[in-house]
Amino acid sequence: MENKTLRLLEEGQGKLIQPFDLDDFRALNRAKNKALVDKRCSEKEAISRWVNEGDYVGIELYGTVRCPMSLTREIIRQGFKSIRSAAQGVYEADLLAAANCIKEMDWTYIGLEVYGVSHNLRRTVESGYVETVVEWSNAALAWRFKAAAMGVPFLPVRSMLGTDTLKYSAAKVIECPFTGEPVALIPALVLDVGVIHVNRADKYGNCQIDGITGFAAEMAFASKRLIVSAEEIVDTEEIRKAPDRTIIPYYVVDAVVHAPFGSHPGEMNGEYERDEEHIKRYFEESKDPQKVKAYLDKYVYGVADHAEYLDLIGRERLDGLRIKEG
Amino acid sequence: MENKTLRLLEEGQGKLIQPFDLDDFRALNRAKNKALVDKRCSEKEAISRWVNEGDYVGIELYGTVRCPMSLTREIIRQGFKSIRSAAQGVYEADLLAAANCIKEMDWTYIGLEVYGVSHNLRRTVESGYVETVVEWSNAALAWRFKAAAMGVPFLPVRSMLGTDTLKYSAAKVIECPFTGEPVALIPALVLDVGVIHVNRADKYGNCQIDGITGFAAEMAFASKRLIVSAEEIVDTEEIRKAPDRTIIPYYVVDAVVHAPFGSHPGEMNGEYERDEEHIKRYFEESKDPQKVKAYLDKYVYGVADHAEYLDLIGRERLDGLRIKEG
Amino acid sequence: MAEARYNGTELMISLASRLMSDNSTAFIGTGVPMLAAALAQKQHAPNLMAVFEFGGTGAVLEKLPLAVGDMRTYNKGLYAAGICDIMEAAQRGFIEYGFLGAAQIDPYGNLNTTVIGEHDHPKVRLPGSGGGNDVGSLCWRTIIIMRHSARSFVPKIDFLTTPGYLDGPGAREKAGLPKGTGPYRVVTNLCTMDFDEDTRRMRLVALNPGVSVEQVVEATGFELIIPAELAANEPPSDTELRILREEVDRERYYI
Amino acid sequence: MAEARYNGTELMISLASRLMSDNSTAFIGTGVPMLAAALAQKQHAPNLMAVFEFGGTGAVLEKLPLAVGDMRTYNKGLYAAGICDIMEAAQRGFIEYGFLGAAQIDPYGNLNTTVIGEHDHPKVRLPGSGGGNDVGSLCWRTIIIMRHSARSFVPKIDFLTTPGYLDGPGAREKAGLPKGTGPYRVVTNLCTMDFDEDTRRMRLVALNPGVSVEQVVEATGFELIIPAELAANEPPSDTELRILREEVDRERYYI
Repeated sequence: MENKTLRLLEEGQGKLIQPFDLDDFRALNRAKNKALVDKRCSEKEAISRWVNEGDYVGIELYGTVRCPMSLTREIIRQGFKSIRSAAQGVYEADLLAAANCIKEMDWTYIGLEVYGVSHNLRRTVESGYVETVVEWSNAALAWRFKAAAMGVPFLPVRSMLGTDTLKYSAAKVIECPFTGEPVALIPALVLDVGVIHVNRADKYGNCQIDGITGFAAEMAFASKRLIVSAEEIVDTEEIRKAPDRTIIPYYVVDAVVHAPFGSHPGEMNGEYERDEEHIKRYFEESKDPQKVKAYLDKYVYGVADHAEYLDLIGRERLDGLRIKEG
Repeated sequence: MENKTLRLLEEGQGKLIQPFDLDDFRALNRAKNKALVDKRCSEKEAISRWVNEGDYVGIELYGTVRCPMSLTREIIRQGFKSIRSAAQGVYEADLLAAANCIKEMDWTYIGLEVYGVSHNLRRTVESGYVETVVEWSNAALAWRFKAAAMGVPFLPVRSMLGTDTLKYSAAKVIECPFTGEPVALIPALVLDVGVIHVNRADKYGNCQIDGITGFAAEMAFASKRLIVSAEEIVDTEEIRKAPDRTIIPYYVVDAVVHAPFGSHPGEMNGEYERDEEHIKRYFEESKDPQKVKAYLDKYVYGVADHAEYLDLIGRERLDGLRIKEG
Repeated sequence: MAEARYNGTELMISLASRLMSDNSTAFIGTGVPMLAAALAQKQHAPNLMAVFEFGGTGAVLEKLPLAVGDMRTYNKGLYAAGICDIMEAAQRGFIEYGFLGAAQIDPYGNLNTTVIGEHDHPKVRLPGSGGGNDVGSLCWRTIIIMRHSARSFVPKIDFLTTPGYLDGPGAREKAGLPKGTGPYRVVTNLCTMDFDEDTRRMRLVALNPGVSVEQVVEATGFELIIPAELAANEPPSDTELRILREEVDRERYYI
Repeated sequence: MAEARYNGTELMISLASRLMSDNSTAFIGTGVPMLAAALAQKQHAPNLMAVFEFGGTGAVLEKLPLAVGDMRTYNKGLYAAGICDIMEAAQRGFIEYGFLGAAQIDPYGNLNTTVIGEHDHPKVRLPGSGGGNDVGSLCWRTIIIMRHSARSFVPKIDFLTTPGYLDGPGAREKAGLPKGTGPYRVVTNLCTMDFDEDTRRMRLVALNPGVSVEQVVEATGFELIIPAELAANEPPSDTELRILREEVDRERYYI
């Protein structure tokens, strides 16, 4: 047809930290084995097999809820130093920053909610250890996962417009071909590795989540490789009884890790409360780099695996966090 | 910034039957009462209060599953003659066509699956009674609802490209500002009225659906006015026990109709099978316009409401369709 | 042609079922594809993941679904979602096989299921794209199942509903369709065909029992590529027929 | 200023809670807004629908949530979805009130929560937009809650994280933001302010108990519109204080 055009009104100057190729992503998804195979393994096996230095890793959670902490601690334990990540978290991002695991970040919010700013994040960014920070809104980042999950190159959105948040992002603004009005386009974010903690999964990776789902489904479908940890491993018959409860289907999952109290010191929907005392102490200590180092030495480097971590925290203490019925 | 542009590669020549204004849609959504008020009413009240002649009406279902048939029959009974609609159905669209209710259609599939083509649709379109037919793929139509549900003017998609389906649609093709490759943009479809049948709802309109959800959530959120019918009305305490089972939240719902066997002669997830004999006979008869008229006279015009319809079908027969446990 | 031991539909179903490999995924529409998938699951592909358009995934196809939204499409399934979830999984490249039928097909495997005649004043209004265009656009390999006749295998179709190879090599990619996708096989009551890599035009691959090249050529309204060597399609085995008739389609809705 | 009967935070919470009408919706972030919403629910707005960023809707705020994804945000709720569902509801115009805070605010209500100094070499790295930009873009009326000081009320902010009225009348619409949205009130420990319709610049509306216009002017780093007539903000009532201290924030996380 004749050469019609649309106006490209603005282009964010932020770096597209994770360039994407939807056809490559399709080829990877095609190659995933669709058979029902047992994918259970330990945190150590999951991280060493599926995560590479320099990967773009996404960790799904909200606040301190449903955090894949046993997997996050394993990432730190294995000594990654140049992970690229989407910072939409709280405690886990603070911990990764404390251990200098992160070099580039798509940033939306990192703070400790009720306890204020993240000292470790401030240090790692203000010191320049983190080389690239690209700004996004919370919704924009979730919608970037959703774009990838839908298999499309971008999604149009009506937030971020007119701000420095957009200017320092990798979003673009075009004239809408239907309304003629400006609309922001945010690029798909296809993760190298997604890390998600769920209430229960079967050995094949069919996952159920209780309560709010955050952006678990979007991130799961946006990941080239997906590691899930679960409070409980259930029989597949349980899954087949209620297929409408499956939030993440097995065929996108690469590894299934059984991690009871895997969200500690965070909380788990309907299962246990967060460990307020532990978190409060950590955030107090995080003001002092020395104390942070001591914390990492004790709770991360000082234990071999999640089981040892739970022993260190103390089974009795953990039982005390369990939500009583009703 | 300098005058950058994107190439607009193709524009479908199909009519945008339902033009949209997202800011008007926002204003309507803002005006909806967010209080918990009892929205229960009869089919007659729901249709006469919320549907106007000429409205763009969407009916959510798949095949003959979870069809809001009691509401569809009421639309016919009230004698609408110029409804505009998205034809993504089977039996209900055939029936609306048989009664000459429809003037313009966004069309994706109308046939009777195992029983072949829809004779009534063929007649109404080939005779020219339906004045406008715009083509879409199934996914494109569902994604158009999703665009409206997301509150954005369009969604990018990778189907429909290179075909007459796109040429006779209202989609456009642009050069992707991120990949440089052609991508189809499909416009949001904001419905005047959405009509959805669910397994259970409370009197405020919080809805639960068992099994697959089709495009219920997308259509619910894409509707300016929303009428839901439910097999069962449950206490709100049931909803609050499992908020993660709520597919449609009360605040988008305008009317709640209690319609047991509301999907008959279609089926209902987990509750009853479809009435194969009734459907088979109808499709046989639908070859003959006279027999169609007789069918409408008997099952639609000849009964005052859904209760009378159920009596006509016969309670015993209906009980026979119930799915036995296990 | 085929002796009375089986009919043309049964033959096409068994041929289609043999094209699906195990541990793969198939996007299943109503009709013959459902029977083919069910047959494959009960034969060589127990781990064939059946994906149904309206949200059902991983169902055990014990009883024949009559509709793509039928309860049987997620009966004991692993994931019951919605149409967008499934279509997006296809868009992300998760679905290997898709099945299509049509009123008309051209040499490049483009399909018409929309109208015979002019779109705005159709001689015959057909069902429309439905999920067909999406399947033909987004699945890796589409398998087209049709009855073979010069009326339906035509040089130019009245309406291009679902993309085959459009007008030849590279055309799909140029249009923006996902790389590496397109029609894989055409299965008819007479033969199996594929598409030549250089021209993307339809090519005869294997003849059904008792069918001659002449019969195929006569029933094809355009020039078909005929290679020097042709394979022979095995007729449905007694086991296949038994499973089809006694397990898959007891009520004989299709066969 | 405020006598010892209550502190500045308690005052701001009660002022904010009074701004929310019943039968409406509020997008609730962590901190003071949660307390304000909880207080409103227990006072004049029992049908205020609290919407939490990560998916909780219609929860009964019995116990104070500490995080926007906290279980308490959907405890006995009506709809527990995901962040996209909630943000899309806001984008569709379903959310009336949004609450925001910031390190810096300018005369047009634009907010900075990203950096002090240059973005690429920040003096201070702040938490970032989080949901702030989305709330400020998509909710109908945003209520900004801040402590009043010339260091934070500045003529020009270092980084425009969240849109207020940008550079004046019509600027939001011109940028493509939804029509009719924008900052509604600014609530501080000294006063309540709104935005003049003609200039979209901040305007004093009501003084807190014992606060003078001079104090406000002194604590504001830009020229504030001072109307001839000013209202007076009522201090927190004993009931409000009791509810806040004994029901809403027993553990005193915030007050």
